[in-house]
Amino acid sequence: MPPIADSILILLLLTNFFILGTANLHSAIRGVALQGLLLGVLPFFVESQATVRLVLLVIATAAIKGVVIPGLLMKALRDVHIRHEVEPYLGFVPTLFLCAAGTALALLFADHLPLAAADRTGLFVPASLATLFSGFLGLTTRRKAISQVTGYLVLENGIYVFGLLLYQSMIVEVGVLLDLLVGIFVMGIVLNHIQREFSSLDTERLSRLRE
Amino acid sequence: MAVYLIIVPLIGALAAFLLPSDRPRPWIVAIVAVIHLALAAAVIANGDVGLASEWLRFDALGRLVLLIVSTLFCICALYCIGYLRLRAERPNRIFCTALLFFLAMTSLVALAQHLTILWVAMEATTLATAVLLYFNQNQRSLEATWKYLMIGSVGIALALLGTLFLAYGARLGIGEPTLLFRDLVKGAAHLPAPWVRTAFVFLLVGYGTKMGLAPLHTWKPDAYGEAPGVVGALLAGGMTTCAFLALLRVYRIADAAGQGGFARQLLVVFGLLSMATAAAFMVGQRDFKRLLAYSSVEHMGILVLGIGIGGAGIFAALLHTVNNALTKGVLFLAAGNIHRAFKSKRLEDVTGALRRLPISAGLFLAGFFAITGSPPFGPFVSELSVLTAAMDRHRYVVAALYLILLAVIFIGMGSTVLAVVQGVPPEDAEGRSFRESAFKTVPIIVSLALVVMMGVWIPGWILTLLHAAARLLGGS
Amino acid sequence: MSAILVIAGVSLCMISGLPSLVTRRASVVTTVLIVAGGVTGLIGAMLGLTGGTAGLLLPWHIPGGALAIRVDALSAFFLAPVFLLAGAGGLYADRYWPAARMRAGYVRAFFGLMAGALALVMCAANTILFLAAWEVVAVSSFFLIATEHEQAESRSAAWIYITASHVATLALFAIVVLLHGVTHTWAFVPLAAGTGAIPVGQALLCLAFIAFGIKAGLMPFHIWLPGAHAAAPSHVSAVMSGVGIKMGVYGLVRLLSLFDAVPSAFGTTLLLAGIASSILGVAFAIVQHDLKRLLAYHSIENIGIIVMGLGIGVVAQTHGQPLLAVLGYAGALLHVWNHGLFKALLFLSAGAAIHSAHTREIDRMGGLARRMPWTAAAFLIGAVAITGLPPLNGFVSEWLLYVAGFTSITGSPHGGPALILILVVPALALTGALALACFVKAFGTVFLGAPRSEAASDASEVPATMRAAMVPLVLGCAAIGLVPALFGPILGRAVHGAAPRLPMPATLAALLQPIQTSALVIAGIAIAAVLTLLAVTRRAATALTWDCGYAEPTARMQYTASSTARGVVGLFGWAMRPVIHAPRPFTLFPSAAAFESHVPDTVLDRALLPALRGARWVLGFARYFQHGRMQLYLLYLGVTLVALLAWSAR
Amino acid sequence: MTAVLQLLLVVLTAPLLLGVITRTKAFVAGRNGPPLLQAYYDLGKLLRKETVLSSTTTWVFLAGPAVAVVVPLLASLLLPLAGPHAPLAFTGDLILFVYLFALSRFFTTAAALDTGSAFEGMGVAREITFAALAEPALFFGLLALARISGSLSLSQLLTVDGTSWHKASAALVLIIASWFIVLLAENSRVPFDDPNTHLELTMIHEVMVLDHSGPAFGLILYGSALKLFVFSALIADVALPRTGNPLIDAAATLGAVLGIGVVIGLVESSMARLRLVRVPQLLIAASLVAGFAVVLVLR
Repeated sequence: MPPIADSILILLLLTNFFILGTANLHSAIRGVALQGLLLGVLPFFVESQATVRLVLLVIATAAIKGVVIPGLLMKALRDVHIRHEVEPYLGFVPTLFLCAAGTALALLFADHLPLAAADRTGLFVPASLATLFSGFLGLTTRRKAISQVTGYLVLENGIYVFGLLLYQSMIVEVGVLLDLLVGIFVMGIVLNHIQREFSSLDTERLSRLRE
Repeated sequence: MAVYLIIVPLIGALAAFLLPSDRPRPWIVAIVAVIHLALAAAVIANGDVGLASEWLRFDALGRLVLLIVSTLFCICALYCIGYLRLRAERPNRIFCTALLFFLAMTSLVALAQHLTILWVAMEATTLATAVLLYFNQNQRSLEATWKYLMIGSVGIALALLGTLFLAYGARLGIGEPTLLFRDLVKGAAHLPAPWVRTAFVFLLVGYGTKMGLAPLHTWKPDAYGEAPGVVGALLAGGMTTCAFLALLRVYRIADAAGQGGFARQLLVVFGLLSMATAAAFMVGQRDFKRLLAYSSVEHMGILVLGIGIGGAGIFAALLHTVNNALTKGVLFLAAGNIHRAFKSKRLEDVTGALRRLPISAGLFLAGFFAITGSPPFGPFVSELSVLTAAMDRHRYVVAALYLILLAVIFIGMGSTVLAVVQGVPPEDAEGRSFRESAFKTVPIIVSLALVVMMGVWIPGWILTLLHAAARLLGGS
Repeated sequence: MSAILVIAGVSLCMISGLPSLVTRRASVVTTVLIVAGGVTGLIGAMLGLTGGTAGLLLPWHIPGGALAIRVDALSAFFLAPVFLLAGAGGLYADRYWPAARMRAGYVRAFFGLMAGALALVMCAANTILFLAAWEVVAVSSFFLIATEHEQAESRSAAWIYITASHVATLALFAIVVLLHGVTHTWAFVPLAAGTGAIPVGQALLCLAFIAFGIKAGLMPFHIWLPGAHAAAPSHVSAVMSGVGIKMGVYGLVRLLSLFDAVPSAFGTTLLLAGIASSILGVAFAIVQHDLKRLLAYHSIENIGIIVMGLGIGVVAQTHGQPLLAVLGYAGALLHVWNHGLFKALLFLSAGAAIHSAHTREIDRMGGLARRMPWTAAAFLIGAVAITGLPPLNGFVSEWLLYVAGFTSITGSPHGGPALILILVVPALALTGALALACFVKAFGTVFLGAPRSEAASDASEVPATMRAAMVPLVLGCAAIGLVPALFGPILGRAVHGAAPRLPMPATLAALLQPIQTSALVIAGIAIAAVLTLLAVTRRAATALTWDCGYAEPTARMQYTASSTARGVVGLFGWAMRPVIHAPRPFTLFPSAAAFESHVPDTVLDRALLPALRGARWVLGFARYFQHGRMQLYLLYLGVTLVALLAWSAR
Repeated sequence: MTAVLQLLLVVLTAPLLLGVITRTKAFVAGRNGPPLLQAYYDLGKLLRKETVLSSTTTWVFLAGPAVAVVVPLLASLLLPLAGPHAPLAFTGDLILFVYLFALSRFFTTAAALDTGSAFEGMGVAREITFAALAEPALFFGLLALARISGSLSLSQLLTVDGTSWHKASAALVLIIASWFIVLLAENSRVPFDDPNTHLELTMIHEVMVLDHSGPAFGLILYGSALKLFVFSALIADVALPRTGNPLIDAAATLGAVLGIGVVIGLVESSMARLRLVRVPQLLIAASLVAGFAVVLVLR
């Protein structure tokens, strides 16, 4: 496990903080795009010999996670004329604290999971769990539908990180990509409808069904 | 031959999508459903194991789920003919296509022996149902769809991570990261415990969200409340059953890996918690479709409780899966009729349904008595069996809680259901247009008849199928 | 043979309603079917009582289930009244609820179903079959109570009924499963010696007290009973009250018969509960304005008497006084028959009165004896019987219990534990006196005096079939009352079935012989005297009632039922809290005003319903957890995940 | 033989008791009241009078008087008035004894309600309420006696011999006291009711028979006389020792009964009617006294 991978993972964690910390939807989406690119290049440093599959995977991941989906979100943001503040339920500082705590917990929890010799030095498991957690934070503390989508993306990235540990079994990234594609694709459609019906993406409007 | 179970619906979906006019589409759905049921019957009859491949083949569990889903879908499809005729003002292209796609994917779930395929199929059902939920295309249904989609996707993502954990555990224990059900079970002994436990937690939360176990059920009342009755039936009887199947597969692996005790603990907790939550929300529930949603939560709870009790509980849970699906069919379809006739699903507007639509309301009432475990209906047998299993395993506290919760749920559900069906209907001309045509009632009656059959005379082959499935899960 | 006849009767009853469901014209078919079913079953039961035990086993394809029928003395004893009342009720319904009336088919169908299932409960040898039949009875009775669900009153009655009954059913679930746990079979088999002493046995007994107590309408589980019996059609009330609540008694007796020794404490509990419900039941009955509610409360009283008898049996058996135990069981079981007969008779005749007077309000009837003499006579016989007066059947069973009470004081040693049984004597005395008060009031206000409403003065005698349905019941009351010794052997067998470990009681017939003699003497002389006096005064002149100088008495001046009951209400103020709406005249010439008073059921209206409302209010807080925001829902997901991960890492 | 003797005793001498009571009251009041046999004259006169029936009434109205006469006669057969054994004696006859009077109460009250008169309804209400309170007292007494004699038949129960007087004299005295109160209540004497008042509103028994006339009314008078006699005889039986010789015993019974009549007369002339609200208290007191007797014998 080359150290570069680890440093990329560190960067990944930092982007988590950035995405949760920024007050602006644009920069949040940019953060997601950055994460996508990081994940895109990550396989190079996991696998030593470059195969066609590797290249394809890198290109696909980088393109989808780093370009296509953020682009879609940007477009959605442009179409809907809403203020670009994130408007969280929970303030930024507490969110960041929670994120830090989550990361720490992830490190702790990862310790009791046995690893293969090859991966033992890596940060993969904790990074994956931490990213998952910050994805959850994004989903639960943000008001706008779009920022929830970004939260979901972060969560997916976390899963993807772990997926790389199972590079051998093709099935993994297929799963991830499929999930992302359909998930975000459908969400895009629904966002579109929401925009049409409610002329807003504020989920406050989306809490009429209740006891 | 088994592969046609997937291909036929897909072709049907394509046809439905390409067909220009709305009228004949419901018929396509119905025809495909009937063919599918026939195929399923054939598969189950001659014990066809499916493809040669290790990835797609039928075991007893798969056959059981296939049977449930195919039957329920056939009933719903026939009902759809009447329903979509009633809702002729809406375009039904997407709806019908999604229905058939849903059928294909559920069959795939039943067939899958590889955890990733299983997962992909579940994901696909999520999407199909999301489309179905949005049939009414109003703000409320949109909100419901949005919530369903978000929560469902998060859940399914967690399930994926859990699957990956299992694969990694396999890589450590067995040497290669297989996700083949058979290999995992065979090599389960070597799987490292922490990975199995963590994976089980993720998969439980993931598929539990799809099942709608409390506190992961939050999408259910909204979705069931806003969806057409027929979609509710398919969700409550079909999709949840598939999710339960996925959970069972995972449980089997955990059990084989020596984590059975841990898994059963979690399942018992989830089961009782779901029943308790359902009870709390049923008491004083003013919306009879949301009521059914909570009833579904309750019965998912009973299912996992049965598994969590283990032993004879597994058989009981599987039996209850069948009964629950069929009874939910009755309840949701009848509720759909009442909803359509009164143009409302709140108690404020809906009373005296027995007077306005005797058949549907009567069926609704019968469904209520069935689902709360009165003979001569199927759930009576299965709910009693769950209790028996609990007592045999000396889980007296669990048994006591189970009984008390059943009592509370009966009270809560009954007060709402009776308020709907009894009394004098409000005097308004609106909704009088609704007619209880054959298509809108006969399928429900058939479904009820099946429920009665399950309570009075369970056919031998179903019993053998159930026993085989239970044995597969290490039950008796 | 008997089993086959019984099962034939059951099936006939169950299917009897189907023709009426199909077409209105098939009402006669239904009647014929159910009467046939009743007769067949009755013959079967009688064979079972005189002959030996018979069984029947058919397969039933559900786990643990089997269609196992077993007609032993005990079952047969309980079956006989079921079939008798089923037939009588079916005949009565033919004109009481004619095809023209609303939901006729519905009523006939569920009535048949209920009666058949009821019989099935009494002869099921497989616990799951027992449970299933039990629940079928419960649900079909619910539909019958809710027949007129357009009225809020019967809606709530049906609702309370089905709720209570479902609680009972769940307790029964537990009983059945526990039984399976200790016997490892789904059949009723005797429990291992000493089961009564171990926790499982005690749990069984507690659950039995709840489940069967609720079904039997024992205080304080009686809450469902008055409303239900008032709301249901009269022939249904007759069956529900005459034999329906006996389901609970049967279950209790059957379960007790499986134990080798029941803890004495349980017997004492039964005794005290029985005393409470007999006294309070009749006390509440006295203050009712609704004829059917009144009768319903009397069911509570009589169940109390029966349970008292069972209590005597259990206590005496545990303290080794077989004679006393036999007396207790015999009294209880005979009272099961008697109550079935006279309560059904009362409900049918009351139904006839209600049918012609178009009201259930006692204070709006009156003077019906002149207009419907046969019904009046039937009701009078029922009233004398239920009051436990010689020479009718009620006296015989109560006499047995009295004798038991007295035997306990003469027979038991100094400070013997069985001395608690002497409580039976004052309890029965008070109950009997109050019951007399109640039925004098009821009979007097409904049938005697002057009509209190237009409808009552226009009332006319009911059709012949309805009267015919009462005949067998009258005959039954008279037979058991006048020649009780005849029934001694049957009773003995039943007692043996109920308490197999007691010596087969042979003395009952001998014991009852003198009662028989004196009953015949009393009946003969009294009837002779009345007839002579009637003959003497045949030509008597008639005039207005002498009202102490007031020459123009009107019907409104008569003493009302509630004022007749006032004295007793005063005595029971500690248990009953009457609600009185009295006008307060404040002007010199007060305008027209109305006085109204009623007594709510203390347990239901003052304790249970408020408690339920409170529980509902508390549960209301759960709503905040489902308050619409998806972020919160996702939070639940995350929290669950983290919590479970923490658990898994342990 | 004894049966006939006993029956004659009851049938013939019952009205005499009424005479004794009125004479006693007259004596105490210093008047020389009606002749001793006045009751017989009244009966004779009433039997000759014609009957007038209320137009609302049915056969129940006449069943009342008939039963009211038959019942005390039958009940008297259960008591050992002449000789050690009653004509009709069996285990548990004591219950029959009490319930016979319940039977008569049922029909007399029903007959009263048959007229539809407010006053008679009032009387019924009182009668049934007070009877409900008197019954337990009677049964407590019987319980105590059963414990003492160890038997369930009035014949042994009531023939209390010296030894048991020696054993349980206190209990027996209590029983007699409580039963005397019951007797006054059951036969509607002072202090519960005043048989010769004329304020309908205050009466219990008399107000129930306002509408009866002629032979029926005669039967009612005779019936109440019989009832009074039987109750007195019951108490007398407890008090008296038995010789076994029918004639002597019969004479003794008659003497004791007439003695009780004198006591009743004294009570009636020494105290006034209680207010109705006080009546239940007195009856409950009677029950408590008898209950205490039970406690004594169980001790």
